[in-house]
Amino acid sequence: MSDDIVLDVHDLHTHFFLRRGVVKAVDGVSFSLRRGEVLGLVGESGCGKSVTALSLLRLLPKGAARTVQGEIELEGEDILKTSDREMRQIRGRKIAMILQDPQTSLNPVFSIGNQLRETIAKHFPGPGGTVTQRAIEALRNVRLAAPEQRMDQYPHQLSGGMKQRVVGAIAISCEPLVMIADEPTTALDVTIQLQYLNLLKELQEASNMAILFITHDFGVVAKMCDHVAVMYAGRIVERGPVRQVFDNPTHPYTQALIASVPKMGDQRGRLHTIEGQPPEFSDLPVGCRFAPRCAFVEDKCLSTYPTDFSVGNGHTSACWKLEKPE
Amino acid sequence: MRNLPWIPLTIISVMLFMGIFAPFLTSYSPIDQSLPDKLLPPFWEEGGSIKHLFGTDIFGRDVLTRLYHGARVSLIVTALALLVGGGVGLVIGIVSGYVGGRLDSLLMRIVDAALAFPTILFALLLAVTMGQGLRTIVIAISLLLWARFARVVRGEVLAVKERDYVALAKVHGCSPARIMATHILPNVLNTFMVLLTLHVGVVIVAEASLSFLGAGIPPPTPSWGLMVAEGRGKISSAWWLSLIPGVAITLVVLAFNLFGDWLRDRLDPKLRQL
Amino acid sequence: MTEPLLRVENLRKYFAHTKGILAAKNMGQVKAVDDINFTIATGETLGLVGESGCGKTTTSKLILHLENPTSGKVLLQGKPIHGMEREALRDYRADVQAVFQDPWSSLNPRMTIGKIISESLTVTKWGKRAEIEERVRDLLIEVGLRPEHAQQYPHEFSGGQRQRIALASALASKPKLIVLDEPVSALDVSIRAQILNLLKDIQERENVAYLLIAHNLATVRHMAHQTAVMYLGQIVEYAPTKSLFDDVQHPYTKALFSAVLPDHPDLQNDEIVLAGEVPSPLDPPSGCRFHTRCPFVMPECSQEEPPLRETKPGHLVACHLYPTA
Amino acid sequence: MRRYILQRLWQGVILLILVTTIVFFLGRLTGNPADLMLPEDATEEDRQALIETLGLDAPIHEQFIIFISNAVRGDLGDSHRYRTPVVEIFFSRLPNTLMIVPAAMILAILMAVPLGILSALRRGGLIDKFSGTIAVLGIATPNFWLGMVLIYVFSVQLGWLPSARMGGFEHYVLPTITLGTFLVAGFMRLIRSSMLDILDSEFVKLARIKGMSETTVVWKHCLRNALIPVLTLWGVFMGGLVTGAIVTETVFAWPGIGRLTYEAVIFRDYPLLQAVILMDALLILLINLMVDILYAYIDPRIRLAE
Amino acid sequence: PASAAQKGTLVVALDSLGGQNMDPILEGRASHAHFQAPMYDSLVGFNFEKGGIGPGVAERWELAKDGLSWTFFIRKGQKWHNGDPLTAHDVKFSLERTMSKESVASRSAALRRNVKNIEVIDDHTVRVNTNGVQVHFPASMSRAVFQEGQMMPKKYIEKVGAAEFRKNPIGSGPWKFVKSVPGDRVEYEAVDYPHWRGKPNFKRMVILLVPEESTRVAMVRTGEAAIASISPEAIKEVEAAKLKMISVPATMQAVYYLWGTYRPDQKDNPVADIRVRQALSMAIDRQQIIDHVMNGKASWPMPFATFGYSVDTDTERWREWTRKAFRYDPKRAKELLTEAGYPNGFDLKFANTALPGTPYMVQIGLTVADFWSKIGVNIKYKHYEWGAFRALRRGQKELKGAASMYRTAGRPIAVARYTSGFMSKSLSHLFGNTKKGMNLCDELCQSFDKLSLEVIQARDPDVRAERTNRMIEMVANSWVAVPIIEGMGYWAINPKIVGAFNPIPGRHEFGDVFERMPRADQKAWR
Ligand SMILES: Nc1ncnc2c1ncn2[C@@H]1O[C@H](COP(=O)(O)OP(=O)(O)OP(=O)(O)O)[C@@H](O)[C@H]1O
Ligand SMILES: Nc1ncnc2c1ncn2[C@@H]1O[C@H](COP(=O)(O)OP(=O)(O)OP(=O)(O)O)[C@@H](O)[C@H]1O
Ligand SMILES: [Mg+2]
Ligand SMILES: [Mg+2]
Repeated sequence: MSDDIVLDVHDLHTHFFLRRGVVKAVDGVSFSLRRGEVLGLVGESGCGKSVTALSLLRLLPKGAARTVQGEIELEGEDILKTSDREMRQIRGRKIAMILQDPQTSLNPVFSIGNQLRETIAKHFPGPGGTVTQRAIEALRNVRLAAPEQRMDQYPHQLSGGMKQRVVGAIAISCEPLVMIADEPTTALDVTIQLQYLNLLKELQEASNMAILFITHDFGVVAKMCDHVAVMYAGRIVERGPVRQVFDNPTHPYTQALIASVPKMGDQRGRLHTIEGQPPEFSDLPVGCRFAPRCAFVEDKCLSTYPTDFSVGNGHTSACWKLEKPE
Repeated sequence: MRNLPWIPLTIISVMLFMGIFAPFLTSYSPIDQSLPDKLLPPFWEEGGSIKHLFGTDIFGRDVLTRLYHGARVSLIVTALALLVGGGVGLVIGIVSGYVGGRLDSLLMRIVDAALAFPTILFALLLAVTMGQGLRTIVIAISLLLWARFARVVRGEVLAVKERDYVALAKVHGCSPARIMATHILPNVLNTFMVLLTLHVGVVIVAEASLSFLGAGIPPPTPSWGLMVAEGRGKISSAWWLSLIPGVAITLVVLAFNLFGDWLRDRLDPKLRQL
Repeated sequence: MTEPLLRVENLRKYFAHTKGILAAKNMGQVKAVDDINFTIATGETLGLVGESGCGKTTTSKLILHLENPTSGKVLLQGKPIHGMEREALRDYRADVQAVFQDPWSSLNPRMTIGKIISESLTVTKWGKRAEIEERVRDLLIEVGLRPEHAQQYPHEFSGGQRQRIALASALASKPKLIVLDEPVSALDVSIRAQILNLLKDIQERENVAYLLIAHNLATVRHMAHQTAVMYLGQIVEYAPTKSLFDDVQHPYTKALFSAVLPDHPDLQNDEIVLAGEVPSPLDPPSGCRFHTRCPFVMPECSQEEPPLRETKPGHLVACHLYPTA
Repeated sequence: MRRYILQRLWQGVILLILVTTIVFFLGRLTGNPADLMLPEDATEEDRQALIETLGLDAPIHEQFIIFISNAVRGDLGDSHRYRTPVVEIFFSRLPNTLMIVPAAMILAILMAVPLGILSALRRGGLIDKFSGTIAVLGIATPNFWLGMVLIYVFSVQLGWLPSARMGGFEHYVLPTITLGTFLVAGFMRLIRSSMLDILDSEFVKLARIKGMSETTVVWKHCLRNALIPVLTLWGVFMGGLVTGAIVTETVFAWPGIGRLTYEAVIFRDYPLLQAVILMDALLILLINLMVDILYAYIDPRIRLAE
Repeated sequence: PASAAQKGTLVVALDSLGGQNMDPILEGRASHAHFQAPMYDSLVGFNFEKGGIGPGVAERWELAKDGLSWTFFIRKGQKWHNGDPLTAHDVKFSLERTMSKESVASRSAALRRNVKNIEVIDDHTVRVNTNGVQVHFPASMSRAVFQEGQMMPKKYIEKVGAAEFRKNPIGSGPWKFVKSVPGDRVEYEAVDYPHWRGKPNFKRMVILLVPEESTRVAMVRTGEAAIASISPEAIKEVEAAKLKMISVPATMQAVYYLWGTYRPDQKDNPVADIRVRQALSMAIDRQQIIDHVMNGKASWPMPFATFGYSVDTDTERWREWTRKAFRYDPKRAKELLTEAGYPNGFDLKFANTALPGTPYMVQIGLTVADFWSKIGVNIKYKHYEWGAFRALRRGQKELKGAASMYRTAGRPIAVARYTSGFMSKSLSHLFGNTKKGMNLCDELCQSFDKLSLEVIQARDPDVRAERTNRMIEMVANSWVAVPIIEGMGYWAINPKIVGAFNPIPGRHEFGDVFERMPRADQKAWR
């Protein structure tokens, strides 16, 4: 089973070194991704999801951020140790990424064909015709009508959903092992989102690629993911198979989060809420980061960060509550 | 405090100090001549003396004294031109951007014309029509500035106007005038301030260019631009006449630019494109 | 029938789509809102849902008197609001307030919270300074903030807090109706719940009506008494919320509902994946506007525009599939 | 696209009319050219005679109508001073200016683009500081003074380059540098800042994610986008360029249109002034139009708009 | 000998080329003496040694017994650049062309007034009948005075027309026109035959317009130009650069005027008091201006508009007089002010201007202003652009009771300056005017009018001299137009290109000496 692991992230720490202090945006994140697995990464805004993703690609803002600790093993090789050159070969080819906003992630001054071809030409160099064929194929894969004509169009001539599919086509065109999707549908309409998610799922199943799916929408997780990791203030607090986490959330944060989502079924009760604010990254509590907002807080929570406790079946949770009395 | 840009602030304060206290800093007059003392070099050069630290000009006037007083004139020109040009630009930019429609189109066409048109020619025409003097220069340079300000401010207003708080202000019942005054104006002031600081250099150099073309501050009143223009023919024999005010200009422009950059970073990093 | 609080009658808003600066050439019209009707009763919430760009915000702007309608009327307690005198408009401003989507742009960063909240009171000369300050205090407490916050500036607050401030400023003039244009879409899941709860509390306390515009059907389900579904500038289905959610009728509404992702992996929707893109409002399809994407399309759909018809008591649908009740 | 150009042209015509009218009337406020042409001891009689010869005795609005109706027919009159058709004079001078202005622009672009880009890439680094200093010097140094220092150093002291006038290649060096400096400064600042924005943009991130090399990212994805604001602010540069041309041409005794314009003002040569300003405006218009076309070429959002 | 052959190009850099018009009747400014003089001869020429007039196209001239006509005897063997001979017909043609309505030459109107008609007696004799006695008529035919004597080719112009002549002008001077690029340069080629003015030593000549002084100096330093006009300010640079400096003596006089002192509304203006006016003169340390502003290259002035070479004036007397009258005596000046009732000074408007090419006038003005403030006068200094100043002078509204600076070019006949400055009908009418019915011409003004007419018409040289000196005295004692210094024309010369030569005293421009300039290899500077 473990042979199947394509991406193994271990104890990743990525910090921002800012004038006002060190922002520990990712502070000890570990997870692994198997071939064909879709892992959802959920959490509140600003908890470090995107920074985790960018750390995997080594595309953190230069100067400000650095991965200070940890290993990222892609097919068993630590990509934090590879050269920039090799890293460029990995990007796009082995790890691809879809960004959140289709409006801004395509370069407005080049045709989409141009942008698609350059990726393919980079990773599968070949005669122009072949590259173009492949590009058209990629557009066709994402169900874009009349792909030949689309090649010469510019981003502003496409709708949001079409653009997002182009971005998807770019990501998939090089048949990557791992795809990171950073909230790829937040900017889309629900109906278009559904189209897109179905498409992604289909493509994923067909190519058996692994996806790290970043979102804060539990619906999306439920639809897309096999496993889910819940992140809070730079750390993963709970992780496990989707069903298990949904049915039986063990971390108080996860519980609260799931409870606070309005449901389609019930009507007009009061919603569950989490009081308070997430902590400031530059001023993190020593103990459990959720402790100040937690309904079940104990003394221990305030002094020591909990270790991961297994709840079985690969389901773990970082909460002292789960510590078995010795 | 720690993050204040000390170097630019120091230079700017020195200039302000020189300008404000010019008469008390020196026992010489900036315009009274002393022909026998003409063209003394600065004190560190052979023939120079500490009586005239930066030497004397062709009329035997103390260069340092003129530098002090020139700071004052340059300050006044800069302040007035920025006030008038900037003020007009600010108002037009706000009104044009907020009101929009045909008025906006019209105003922006005029701005385009003013931007593309060599204002220096109007400055010359003005100097020729109204005579040289502070007033002419201020008007001329304001003509140069207003359009730039108007354009940038308008761009900013277009963005600010789309913010929800402007719509909400209408919902709250504010009149357009009130919205412009309390919601738009304060929110474009950052941009405006940054523009102001960055244009100090433009004004000082424009004033110098006008002096060169014979339409600047009329002598004997010293201004830094005029001092450079007057000394330009003596680069080889009396370099201090143009170099010293030239360096002063550069320092001040540098200081204002650094300060402006700092202000921009502080106030609105999105303003980089100025 | 008693007059509802707000009535919208045959409201239309067409935006001239122009190109050019001096010699503007009309390139057609965006029919952002095209003949819509609905009412809102005192103390009740109308939910307005629909795809992006279908005209929800435009409708809200028309109601807020931020845009003038191309035709049709908006009536508050029976009085048409467009073409009012200044005086009347001022009263109207006090009666109808709004909270918008983006908490980051809805507060003027250069004004203190106190100023922001009291603005509508100040411009209408609602009372003496001390009275206004007193009211601001009360409002801050009402939305769950502290009176000291009045002295602070918006940048010191989080998104959720800002939305509370926005709500306080909307409440200041004791409005009868608050337009909520996606008030929680920009907020985190956990904060969202707080605001929704607060909105409900306030409605109960103040008997204020809401026009709640949202993408999120669950939110509408949670909040609204009535729900209207919009597609390309028109209302395609309009019903009491419960009736709508229990018995979705219009194909577009169905598609919309099916696109809502269930919260649990075991739950499955009968997904109706719509084909194609949203048509351009510049050039809407003839007949039923949804016919280009409709899975149940019939020949007459492209010919004839279906009227809104009551299929059940209070449940209106515009679709040829439902000829009569 | 065609619409866009037509629209630009139409705006240009309005601008021309505006400018011409202003210049016509403002020009007449500046005093009578007869006063300048007559010798010191001329009598009032001489003066009247000359005014008649110059056609300046008619009421000003009549003069304006005559001017406009002639101008429409392409006749802009004879220079008071040179007694030759102003159009002829203008076109005899134009090529001279057209030799340094583009040279200055090319110099500016050649220097500003790499420096601006490099300093954005290595923000806060050595190149950034260096080019920042150059930019401030470029902004803070009056053109004329720079020109004179250059002459003093490179022709008088070092004897490497001629000090003035037109001639072979070596004659272009100093004027081009003088004129180009402020452009370099302006462009550089602008490119740097727009590069900084673009480097932060999502599409650059995406390009990197795709595994594109830094070279492709910078020179393909960034550069074109970075040029857009430069072109948007072109108008600001044009105004400065004409000022620069007047000063530079004066310093280097360069018989171009900048200097011609200046003289037309100083000598109250109305026909020349009117013509030159009209032509200057036309020229600026054409250049701006070219820039607009270039802009459209670079930015498909404009090119492909109806 | 080989050394006498014409070679090389003489490049001259000037600050101004005026209208750069090659047609003599279309140029009204002094700069014609730079660029027309090389190719056109004048009916009357120069006295190269002393300054003033001398033989030109006409070898000699004489006044008729009745004083009503002048006969000119034309030098034989002169020819136009196209080979046609220059005859009396050309002289008549030229004068008539200059008098035509089309002409804007500076004194064309005066010529029209003064000349009745012109007769060709034979090919080499021409007679000009004048309206009344015009004793100074021949002088006005010399470039030493005005430009109206320039000779134009009758046959050529009649054949090709004026337009073509303007494009391709020919003259009879030692330089042939090659090309004129407006605003840039005029090019010439030397004639290859002996010319009475001299045969040029250079093959070609280019006169350049280089507006910026330091650029001109730089060009001479690098050898890009052989000669450049400069202002006294640049003298130090030129000397430091080991260039040759030529100063042409007595080319101009810097003067200040006090305007409208006769007007009733200026009665209470301090400058209406002659003591105040004298005090103003005494406050000026002329020697300092000469030494420091003019860098020693200027001299003590003679009375208003007179020079060492002026005709009909008692040079010795006036030299002596000015030594004393123009002395620097601030103490006495203060006393005079006190006597006049202004012990604490007064406000005085001072309008300064600089003709193109005379930037040092600004400096002189500033220095004068400074001296005046030193005796307590509160100077309101204002600088005017030249064109604006001239307009100002016409209306005189802003100038009443104010001082202004002025520069008069050196000319041998002083009377013209006096009449244009003081006659009641003149533009400046410093003593009063009779225009528009306002009779503001008091005794002084009337006696001046009378005297100046006598000067113009007196045929007896002694009478003329006596009247002239009385006129000078009248103006000098009024302290209304007061000389400050006598200035020079300044030129920087690259001694590696041009050899030693002498300029014409009083004639700043070199148009009449280019042909006399040797190459450096022909005659070295000492
Ligand atoms: N360029 C940066 N400079 C400074 N701090 C940053 C930067 N980018 C991110 N951070 C900080 O790192 C933290 C994590 O940010 P990240 O973008 O990973 O959040 P996220 O979980 O992706 O949120 P969202 O759901 O809003 O996308 C944030 O608190 C933010 O303040
Ligand atoms: N001022 C305007 N000028 C022209 N067209 C407009 C204007 N405002 C809105 N529109 C157009 O009207 C249509 C409806 O826009 P509206 O903002 O009402 O949609 P919405 O339903 O609120 O969308 P979203 O869910 O994205 O907020 C859109 O096609 C939009 O482009
Ligand atoms: Mg993110
Ligand atoms: Mg909306």
